[in-house]
Amino acid sequence: MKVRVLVSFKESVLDPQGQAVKNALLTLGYDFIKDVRQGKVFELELNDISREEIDKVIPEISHKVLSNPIIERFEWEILK
Amino acid sequence: MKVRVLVSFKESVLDPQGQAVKNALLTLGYDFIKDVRQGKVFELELNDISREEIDKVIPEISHKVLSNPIIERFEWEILK
Amino acid sequence: MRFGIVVFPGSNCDYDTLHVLKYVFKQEAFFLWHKDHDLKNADCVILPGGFSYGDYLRSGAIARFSPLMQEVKEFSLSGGIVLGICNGFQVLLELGLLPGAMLRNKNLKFLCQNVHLRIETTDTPFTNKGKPGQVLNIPIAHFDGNYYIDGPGLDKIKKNNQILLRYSSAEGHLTKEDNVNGSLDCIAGLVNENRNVLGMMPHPERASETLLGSRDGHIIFDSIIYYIKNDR
Amino acid sequence: MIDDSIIKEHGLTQEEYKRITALIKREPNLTELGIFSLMWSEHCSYKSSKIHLKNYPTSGKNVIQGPGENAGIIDIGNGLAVVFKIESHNHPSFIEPYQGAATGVGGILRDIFTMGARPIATLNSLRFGPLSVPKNKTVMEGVVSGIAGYGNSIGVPTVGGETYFDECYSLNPLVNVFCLGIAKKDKIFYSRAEGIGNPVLYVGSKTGRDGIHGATMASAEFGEDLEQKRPNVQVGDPFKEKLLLEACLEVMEKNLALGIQDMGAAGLTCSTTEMAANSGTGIEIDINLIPQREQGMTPYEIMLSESQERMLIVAQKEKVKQAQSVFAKWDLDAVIIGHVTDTQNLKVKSGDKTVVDLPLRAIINQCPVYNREAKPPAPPAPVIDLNDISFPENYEQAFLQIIKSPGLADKQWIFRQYDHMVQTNTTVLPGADASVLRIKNTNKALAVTLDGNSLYTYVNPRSGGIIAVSEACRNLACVGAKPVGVTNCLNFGNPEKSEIMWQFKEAVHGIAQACKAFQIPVTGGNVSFYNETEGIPIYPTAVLGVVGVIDALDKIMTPEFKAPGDTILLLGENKEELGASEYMNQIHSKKGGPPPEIDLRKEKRVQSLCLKAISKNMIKSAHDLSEGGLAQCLAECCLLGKKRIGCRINLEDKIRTDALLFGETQSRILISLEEDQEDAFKSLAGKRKVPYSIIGKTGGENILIKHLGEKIINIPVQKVYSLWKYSLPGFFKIE
Ligand SMILES: Nc1ncnc2c1ncn2[C@@H]1O[C@H](COP(=O)(O)OP(=O)(O)O)[C@@H](O)[C@H]1O
Ligand SMILES: [Mg+2]
Repeated sequence: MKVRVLVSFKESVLDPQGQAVKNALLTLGYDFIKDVRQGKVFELELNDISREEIDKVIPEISHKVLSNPIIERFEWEILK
Repeated sequence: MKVRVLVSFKESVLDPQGQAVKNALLTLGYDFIKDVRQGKVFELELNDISREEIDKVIPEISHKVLSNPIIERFEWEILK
Repeated sequence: MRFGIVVFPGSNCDYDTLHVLKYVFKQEAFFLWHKDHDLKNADCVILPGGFSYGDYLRSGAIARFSPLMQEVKEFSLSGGIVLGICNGFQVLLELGLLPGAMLRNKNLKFLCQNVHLRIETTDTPFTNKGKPGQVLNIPIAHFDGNYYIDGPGLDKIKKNNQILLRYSSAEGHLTKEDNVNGSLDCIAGLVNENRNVLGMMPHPERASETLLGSRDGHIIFDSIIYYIKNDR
Repeated sequence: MIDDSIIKEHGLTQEEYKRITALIKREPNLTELGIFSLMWSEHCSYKSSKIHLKNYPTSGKNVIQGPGENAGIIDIGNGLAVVFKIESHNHPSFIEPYQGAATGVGGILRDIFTMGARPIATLNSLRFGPLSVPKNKTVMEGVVSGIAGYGNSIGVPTVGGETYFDECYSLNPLVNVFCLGIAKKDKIFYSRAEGIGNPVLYVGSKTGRDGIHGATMASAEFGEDLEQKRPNVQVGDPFKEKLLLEACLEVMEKNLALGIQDMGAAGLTCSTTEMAANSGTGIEIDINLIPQREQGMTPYEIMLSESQERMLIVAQKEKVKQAQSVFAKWDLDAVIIGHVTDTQNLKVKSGDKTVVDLPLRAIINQCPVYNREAKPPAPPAPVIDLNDISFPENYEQAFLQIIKSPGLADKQWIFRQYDHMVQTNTTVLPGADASVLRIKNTNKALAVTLDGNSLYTYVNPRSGGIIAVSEACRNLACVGAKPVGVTNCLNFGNPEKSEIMWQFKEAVHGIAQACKAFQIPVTGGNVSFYNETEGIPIYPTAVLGVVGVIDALDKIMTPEFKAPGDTILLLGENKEELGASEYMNQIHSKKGGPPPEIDLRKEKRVQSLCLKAISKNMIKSAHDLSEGGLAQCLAECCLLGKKRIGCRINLEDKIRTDALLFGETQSRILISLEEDQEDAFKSLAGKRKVPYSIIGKTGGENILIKHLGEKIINIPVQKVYSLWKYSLPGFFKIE
């Protein structure tokens, strides 16, 4: 089983890395870029685990370990 | 228009961050974790751009700016 | 006085801190191994600088799960003196012993340099030897030292007088240039509500010997020693 | 199965292949061929450079270990030894600047701690193409952050280095990394596989398909998506290395290892064969026991992998358990992969099957040695005739242009990305002539510097070599240190070309000559050939790393002016020498010889006078003159201090003003001292037959320079400071 967790900064938190990427792209002439936000992605490969367990445990892991809730939010999906 | 680009290390490249996260999760008792790979995610907000242009320009940006093709690969999708 | 210095895998200022406490301040100082459950009767616990667990994931994020941190948490809740320096500060934030979080430095580069710090309050175990408004010269060395807290959080730490050190100019003015990492409100160090836990990004152990250019770190260590000897 | 194309892909010549078959009396299999190709590569075997490197002086009463081991070792008293070495990581840093530079740092650190020394500092010598080209900026930014990323994390301060820019490095940047460690003299470890039957331990990261050379292409079985799957670039893991460092030092401290070697270039192949060959034993390992990161790796891939952060250890049978428990404490696996034999053979098995069976002598000792043809280039390097050179219209402008050129501007943009203070030993921070590290619990300090001017070496390789050593020693003299040992990194083009070989031979002779004159042993180094792209070589770039000792902590000198009203004095003479200077390059866009002359006896007198004056507390600052000449040197003395003090200078030499300001005449040091020390100093200089001139006073808000009474330069220090300080950051602005 494979799960993907995406972690990104909350809207209210400044994302200097995303800004830097945005500026780099604008400098290169990609002027259709309106905004860039940068975050992290985790791909977790899991052994023998039920769908119910996943629903319980992935949000837990994401909240407790993979993200810092003070500045970040997360979303997740099952890949296969 | 919003596009998401995921960048991660190629399969055979060492991913020390993913390993560290994996070990941390195992230590915390999440013993169903088989492997973790960590990557980056970029969310690009775009102004007036056609679907055809996106198809051309997003792979270009991803290859040239957002990823390092020597060690990383990318995938992308349109969010809305 | 007994100083316990926590060693995580990846700590790299553990020896520096030990050296200063032992040979400059002539205190009893020893390491505490992260896998243990024993603070060895320390009067003060120090979380040193470095890259615990490589700072992979987020700075300080994995170290907070170390077995010993449960003890450190209890120690602090019972009023024990805890000092987190640099990576140690980041661990304290991740652990929730201090409010807020660290973002990447505003210039997106690691920064190692001397900075000026203004003492904002002397009403703590860590600054009682200083004067309010006094400017210290202490180096920083970090990638993620751009302090962040939300609006209500900031109001609260201000109201409680928790901000201990701010990045400033040599004259004690708060300017954008002197706030090298972009920290909110120029915050370089803050204490918890109980004032017994300090997190600071600058390295006082690197500024405790004349040979190394500054002795201003003495204020921090002298204050702790004085506090533990007398105030408690 | 081994045909001509496979031999060629492995970088071996037909003759070399024949030699192999003669030595082992059969055809090698593919894995064995891979092993030979690695061990007989220029990088591992030094087959083209060996006969010239023999000219280096390598012995001396304090030499504990000269060239040949992982690093050189010098006794510095107090029961302590310094262990140091320099390495190149040029090619990887061009392909992937961040990881290339990072793994370069990781590699040199392992070379040091594998000998039982705790690394206390690294330095780096960097060469890039001009920053006006975006690609060069990207490379530089990646390299600097890669060095920072690795060094900062592992907690070894990056305390200095040098950075130059030239067209010739655009497609071939250089990244040379130096590391210095301290060991107890009686706790030094070597690369040895001793005691028949003793187990061989593998520690650290798992083996992946990292950095397996283009050689893999030789085999059809790998399929065509090779590039996709098997990148040549290794990713560094400084966290893992930090654990390895602490664990290995603990194992050695507890005497749980007999021999130890890092797996650097040529990975398992190099470590197994060298350890056994050094001890005259043999070694047998089982490929199936090697921890592997990927599935389905072949013995070929495993033996040739350059995965980072791995060590090989030979331990006594009865101590293995204890050693393993130390590694476990640091969350590292240490697995037994084989044992020491008495066969003088390398045997690699895959379970019951033998996949490699080679005599060590053939691999290590019988590699061919070449005496390649060396001929001066035709036409020779250009020479500048000063009669053709006009004077600048405006000296102030010329001065400022030189000051803000990236090579001479402030390098804080670089070194503030490096943690240069961790370990709390750095007493003279980057920015001075040499960096100084106190040795805790002693009254001593160490000074280190890297130096090498490749334009000098290009126009005259021998002078370039001599000057590089001299300048490095002069840098040490300026902080109050006596040189004790030398390491060097020789970056050259293709040695199969006679003019490159000539440059190499000449430079090595120059370095050897100077080291003999200064009586300092060369304890090791690194040769990096084939630094060319599309047939165009880099300038021959010899980087010298010199380590010095300061005997008392209160005798450490720094370059900046300390107070207004002090006397400024110039040691040495000013000559009309502008060849190969930064001035010719920046202002006249000319690169040509001759380089400045150098007289080693004079040079030594100047240095020893400087040292003497420091030890007698006579002087308050000392700074050597190098690129940019007197004007640059004066400016640095004004700018480097926190106080930024100006100066008023009167020059009386009857030579060209441009040569006086910007000429790079050797054997000169600028010092400042209090007026009441002047007489004492003069008599000391007189006794030691060192020419000097009193050229002015410190103080004021300006840098004011007069020549024969005429005002040439008069600029506020603050203005010079801004240009010098913000030049490099200006290239890398983020909005
Ligand atoms: N790549 C680098 N890393 C760290 N420090 C550097 C680097 N390049 C230059 N520096 C520092 O900047 C200062 C000036 O460099 P340089 O002009 O090469 O000195 P010098 O003329 O004495 O050889 C030196 O103190 C050096 O340590
Ligand atoms: Mg110099």
